[in-house]
Amino acid sequence: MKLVKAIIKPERFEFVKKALEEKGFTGMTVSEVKGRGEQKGISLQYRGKTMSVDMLPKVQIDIVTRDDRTDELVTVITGAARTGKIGDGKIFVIPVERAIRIRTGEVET
Amino acid sequence: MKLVKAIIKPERFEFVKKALEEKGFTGMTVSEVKGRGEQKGISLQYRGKTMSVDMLPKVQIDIVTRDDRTDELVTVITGAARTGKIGDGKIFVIPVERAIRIRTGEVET
Amino acid sequence: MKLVKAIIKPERFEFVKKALEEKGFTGMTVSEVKGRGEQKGISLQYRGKTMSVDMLPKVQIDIVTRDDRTDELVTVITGAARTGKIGDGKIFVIPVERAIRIRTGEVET
Amino acid sequence: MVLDTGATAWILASTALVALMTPGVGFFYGGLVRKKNYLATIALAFVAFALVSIQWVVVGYSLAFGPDIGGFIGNLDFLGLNGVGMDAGEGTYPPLLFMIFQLVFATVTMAIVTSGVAERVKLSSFIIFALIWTTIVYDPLAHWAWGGGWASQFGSLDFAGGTVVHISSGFAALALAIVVGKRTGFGEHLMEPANIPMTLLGTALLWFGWFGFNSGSALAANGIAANAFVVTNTAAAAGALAWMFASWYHGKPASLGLVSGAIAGLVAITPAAGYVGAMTAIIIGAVAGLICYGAMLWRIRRGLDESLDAWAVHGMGGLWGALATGIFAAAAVNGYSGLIEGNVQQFIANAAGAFAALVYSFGVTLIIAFAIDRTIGLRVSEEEEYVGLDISQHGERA
Amino acid sequence: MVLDTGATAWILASTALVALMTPGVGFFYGGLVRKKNYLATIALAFVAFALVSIQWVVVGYSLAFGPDIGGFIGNLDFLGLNGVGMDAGEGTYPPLLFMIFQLVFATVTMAIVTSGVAERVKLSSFIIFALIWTTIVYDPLAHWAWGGGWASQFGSLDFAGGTVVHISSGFAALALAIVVGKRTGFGEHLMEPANIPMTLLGTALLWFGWFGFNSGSALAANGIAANAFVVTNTAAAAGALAWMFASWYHGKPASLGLVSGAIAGLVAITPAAGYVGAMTAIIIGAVAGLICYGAMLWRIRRGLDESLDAWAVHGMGGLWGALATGIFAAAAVNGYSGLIEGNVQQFIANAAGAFAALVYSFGVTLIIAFAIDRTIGLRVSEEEEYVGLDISQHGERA
Amino acid sequence: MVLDTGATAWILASTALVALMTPGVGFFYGGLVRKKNYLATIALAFVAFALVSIQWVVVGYSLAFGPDIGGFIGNLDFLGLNGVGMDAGEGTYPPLLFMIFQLVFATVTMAIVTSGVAERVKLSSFIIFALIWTTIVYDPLAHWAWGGGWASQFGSLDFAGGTVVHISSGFAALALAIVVGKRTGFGEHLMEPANIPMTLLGTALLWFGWFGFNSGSALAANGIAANAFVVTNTAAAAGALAWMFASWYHGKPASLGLVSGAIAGLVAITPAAGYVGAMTAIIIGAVAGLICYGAMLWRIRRGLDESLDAWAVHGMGGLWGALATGIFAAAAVNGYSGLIEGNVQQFIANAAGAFAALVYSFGVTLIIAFAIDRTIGLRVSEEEEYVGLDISQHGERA
Ligand SMILES: Nc1ncnc2c1ncn2[C@@H]1O[C@H](COP(=O)(O)OP(=O)(O)O)[C@@H](O)[C@H]1O
Ligand SMILES: Nc1ncnc2c1ncn2[C@@H]1O[C@H](COP(=O)(O)OP(=O)(O)O)[C@@H](O)[C@H]1O
Ligand SMILES: Nc1ncnc2c1ncn2[C@@H]1O[C@H](COP(=O)(O)OP(=O)(O)O)[C@@H](O)[C@H]1O
Repeated sequence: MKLVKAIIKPERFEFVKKALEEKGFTGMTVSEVKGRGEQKGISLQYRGKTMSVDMLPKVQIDIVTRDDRTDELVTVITGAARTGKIGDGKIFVIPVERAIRIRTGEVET
Repeated sequence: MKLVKAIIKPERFEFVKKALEEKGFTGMTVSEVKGRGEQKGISLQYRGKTMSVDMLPKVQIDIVTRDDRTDELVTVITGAARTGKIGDGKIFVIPVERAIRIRTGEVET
Repeated sequence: MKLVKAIIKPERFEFVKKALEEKGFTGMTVSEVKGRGEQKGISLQYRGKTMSVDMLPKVQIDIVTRDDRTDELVTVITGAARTGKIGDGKIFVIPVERAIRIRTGEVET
Repeated sequence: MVLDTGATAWILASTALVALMTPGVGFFYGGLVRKKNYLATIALAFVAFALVSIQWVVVGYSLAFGPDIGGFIGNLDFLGLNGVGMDAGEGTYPPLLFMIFQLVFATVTMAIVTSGVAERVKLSSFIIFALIWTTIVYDPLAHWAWGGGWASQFGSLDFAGGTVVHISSGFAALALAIVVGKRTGFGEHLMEPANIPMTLLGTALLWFGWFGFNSGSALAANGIAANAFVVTNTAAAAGALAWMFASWYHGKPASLGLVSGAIAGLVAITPAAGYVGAMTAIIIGAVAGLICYGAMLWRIRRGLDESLDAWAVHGMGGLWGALATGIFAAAAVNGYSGLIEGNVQQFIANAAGAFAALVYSFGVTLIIAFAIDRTIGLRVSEEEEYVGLDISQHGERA
Repeated sequence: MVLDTGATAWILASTALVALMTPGVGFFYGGLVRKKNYLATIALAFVAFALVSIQWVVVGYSLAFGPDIGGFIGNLDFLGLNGVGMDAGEGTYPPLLFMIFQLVFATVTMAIVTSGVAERVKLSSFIIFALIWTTIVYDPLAHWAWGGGWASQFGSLDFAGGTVVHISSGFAALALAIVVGKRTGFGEHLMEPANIPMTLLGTALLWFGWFGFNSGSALAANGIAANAFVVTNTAAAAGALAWMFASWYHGKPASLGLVSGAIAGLVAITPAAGYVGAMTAIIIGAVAGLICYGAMLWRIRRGLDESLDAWAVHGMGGLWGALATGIFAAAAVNGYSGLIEGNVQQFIANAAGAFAALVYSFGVTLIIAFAIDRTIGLRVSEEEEYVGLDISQHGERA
Repeated sequence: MVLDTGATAWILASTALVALMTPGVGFFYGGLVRKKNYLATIALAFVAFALVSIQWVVVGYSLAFGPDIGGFIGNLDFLGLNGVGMDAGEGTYPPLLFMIFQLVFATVTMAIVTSGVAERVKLSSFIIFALIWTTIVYDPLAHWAWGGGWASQFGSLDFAGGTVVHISSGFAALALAIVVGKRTGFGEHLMEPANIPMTLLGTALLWFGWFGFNSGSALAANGIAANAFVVTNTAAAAGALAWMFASWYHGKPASLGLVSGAIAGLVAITPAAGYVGAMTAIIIGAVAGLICYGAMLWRIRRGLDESLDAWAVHGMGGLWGALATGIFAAAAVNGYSGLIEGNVQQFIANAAGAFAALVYSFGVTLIIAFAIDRTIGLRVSEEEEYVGLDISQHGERA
């Protein structure tokens, strides 16, 4: 199995979720993160002190899926999250040894 | 080593934590996430527009442990997190190449 | 590629970020987490009930980098995050199969 | 009588102050529930405000302050505010102003009652409950104490609503909590408060509004109003410190304890505010802090899920306040003497008024709650409770 | 005349109450925008407060309340508060107090206008816009209705600012939204509100402050003030319930709907507060809830990005209120009769006043906004909008 | 004299307004500290409120306003409010009301002082410190200026507490910060504010409450009260704009700067509120914004960890206000002339009053803080500081 970790723009999230649903990917875990890619930051100021706050809000979607569906998953996310502008995000594919469903104890590998 | 990533119901967290402590698993990193499994969502409404908010709050526990303790860890979490109802959550086991303790620089593999 | 996941003290974050920038690591994803290591917790009280709240706020930095830069990355983080006191944090190195840039579809492995 | 513009100005301002208390209760409670019920809990206070505001102008005021029927309730002469005038009648301010000043007491009482069904009530059922409760519990109680009913005839003193507002709402919340049952997982799961700073903010609004509540109840801008203001603040401070130190003795002094103690002090001084001085207020407030803290500990030990503690703080604090008024009333302040000055009758009258209100509110609330629960159901489904009331009742997220 | 200390006390207190409404609008709106614009949205209310406060004492008060020039505007006799005295002049309170009471109306109006440019306005441009708008839109409108201008000469009734404050700000927000254009991604992306509890808190402050707004507009501590207080609360409650039930019919009753309905009711009763009784207030408030809810649905269907709904709630609510005043004014309350009591003229006068204000505000705002947009630009760059106004305009994070 | 119900009504309302400022300071500061100290910082304001409320009715009022002993302090005639009456004595309102109006000044002063030990004070030590400080610093200072002490005998003018409240608390905070030392990691780590919207909310409550603070200090509902109200608002607006533009010049105009400027303006106008007009208030407020902004920059450059800036804003703003009163007092407003009208003596008296308060507060605070630090310790342990005061002092999490 693979863990597909996608970091996308928050405003694309509903869109990506819908696209995933259509392809049958319903299970997912989502978190709010901050991120920075290649782009250089913006500087913040707080009571006379400047600090660079280049971290912008992103949404991270974690989906664990079967090896043979990984490519499709990546394609769906890429398609739905893309705006063509800087900050569109990244997808990382990470190996997973097994997945356990807590309710049933069922194991998938 | 393995990274055991468990996504559980927030209200089971204290319970799981206690069970882990008893078995000697003290180190962990916890984050608040939202998640959805197989169950279909609930629909939300905001000033006349409907949107489906099927993502429910979950707690994600990340524990890195030795290969030979992984099975025990999974069993402990499964036991403590289970309510037998939908939404009990998932556990994923991910390979870790090494772990470094920042304070000492010590490396474990 | 590797995912280097560092869990550090929040107050060291700006410092670590600066150190990373200097070495050319700009891309990163950051999240607020809570964590506990070996140290034993502190106990909290809420309206007559006691609960142990040993989880302290940490910052988790996820950086995906090329295999050959992993050691350098670990060294930079270790150096910048260390205060020599308990709670300095941990770094985990996890294998990544590939990384996709959403904007361009470009794949790195 | 001729209108006193100063008195009128102070009652106008006091009415505004008390009006802020209804959402204040919502913020106080909202901060204490779990995140998933944060909005819904605040919303209940607004719903209570809106419902009771309409009920009161249409029928409630008449039931409470209309010409007396058998010492129990007012008649319908003032239906739709018929005959409630803009000119100073027998007082020094417009009766219409007295009406709205009383209205905001009725709304905040309803908001306190929501404590008992927190995190599990069905919005539609609450609406029906609230309309019935305010009509057949609150309105008679207000009549007994202030509208010429039996309690006032009997000489029971309640300056600003210790029985009418606090005993009634506190014991109603308890009855509701018993009927509706515990929240799923109560006692097993940890239930973390959504936002304690919001609770502190709610406290600030309540403390602020309470000056109108108690001092405005003088219905004049004079020394009695000043005295009520002083003892209100003093009792709040004493209650806060008492609860803080008591909880410190048992562990760490939570900020939540501090503000709960302040509310306890405010509740207890409410019936006494026009009859005692500042030094007595220190005693009343401090004892209130200890009693309510103890009541809360007892409730927890008993496993009762009345977890926003309207019962412990408003119910028990109000009870103590009513008795304390009968004990400490000082002739030097306002002409009334209590037990300490040898007036046993005053203590008896106050105890009678308080226990009658307690029994009536608790009993009738049990019946209403039970009836609603058996018919349309007071409680949401297990699933709705699980996803939270914000989503299931309002389709919203905080 | 001799100074009435009671009246003076109530106007002082009312001014404080209304002053709280300007930040109140900021909190209300701040809770509804996206997290990245949370601070900036609140900050706009403070900026509006500060700017208009200075403009008003320097020149605005004179333009609005100085001796009349052609029914359109005041002259500059009161420049820098020259001659605005501390002694009761012709009234029962100091003219200087009337000046500051009016000031806080001007500031809150400006805060409501920010709705139209939410999440996309450039701070520097807003400052310039605000100074121009308050001078050439608000000041004349205040003069028309209250400063001896044509509308008051024509007999148009506006007790506390239905046209001056609400129609003017609501339609100005609409004009601004049209000129500034939609937020990037409006209609495509989900735009989640930053913090609805903050919006509920803003509502509590607004409701509270509105008692000063309407009841203080009696400029006396008397029966008219009491009546205004009563109908204000009643209309708010009716509006809240109407919107709640209407939205329930279509789905779930959001807490946001509840409070929007309350604001709608408050807006609509504003011009009528001194002229109608409580039972009429139920009608005015409930209809306002329905009209404003409908206006909001229509705005959404039309894809108009005036998403904090100043237009739907203040603009349309104010319009309904102005007409309703012409319809329902009851001689028994304050000597004025409306359509229902057979006085067609009153309805015509009110309709004329309202529509003139509507057209003037909408038209002139369009021109100002357009001029600023073509010169220095009203809107931030796409990048600045993307990172949010908190960072790009203020260098801060909530 | 006979009781003036209008004056009494306004002082009652003002007392409520000022009472809201104490938690207001808590919310203001709470928003600015790190998340782990968010609750504890707000709680300190409530603790200050409760402690000083009790101290004041028991002994503080007597020390401040009891019959004079050597120009320095009052005697104990009014211990336990003995003889503080409910009937209008020599004034037009009850002395008991004056007592509670003064009480809320004492509590808010204590809340401001907490700035100096933010995020590192031990709760138990703060309690002891607060009781000592309010007794031997605040009470004498109040006596000097208002209780018949040497400063008032010398002709020093302080309308609403520029020296008593602001200079005293600002310089006390500085002394405390010096004794308690920097927060661990100050200057190295980034310390992010917990919740700036909460700070903006605190500002709204402060601005609102300040109307009672300054205008209520007229102790009457008349033209002086109206004037104080006007200049209060005007100076706040001018201060906000001045700080905003000054910080804009150096970077981005943070909302935090805007509200800090407003507070600076409010502080500076406090002593002058009864003696100057609105146009002068623009100057006083704007200059205050610039001075306090400059003071803050200087403090940062010096590496002083008085990071909630009570010193920069209250201390320096209060100092400027006291001098400005001596400079700008205008006979036309209230019969007093300042430097500009040729009255050098007034300036000298005010400077003397201000510097004496400054030196006394700073010096005595140093001693108290030092004594506590060497005995029971003023500061939490390094570990407790690390986990935060919410957990370590209160056992809670926001
Ligand atoms: N090397 C990396 N490691 C971890 N996360 C990264 C890395 N590079 C980018 N990201 C994440 O992806 C997000 C989008 O990256 P970004 O560079 O903005 O995309 P693009 O390259 O299309 O501009 C960042 O905000 C960050 O969260
Ligand atoms: N394929 C998946 N990838 C990532 N996370 C998942 C996946 N499936 C489920 N989860 C996570 O696990 C949580 C529980 O899943 P759920 O389906 O509700 O459990 P159950 O199958 O017992 O009902 C979800 O809320 C989500 O966070
Ligand atoms: N076994 C583990 N699995 C996952 N996270 C861990 C583990 N051990 C520690 N951590 C994370 O690292 C953080 C720092 O660990 P800690 O033990 O405090 O460091 P140190 O060993 O230097 O005291 C913890 O707060 C937790 O988030």
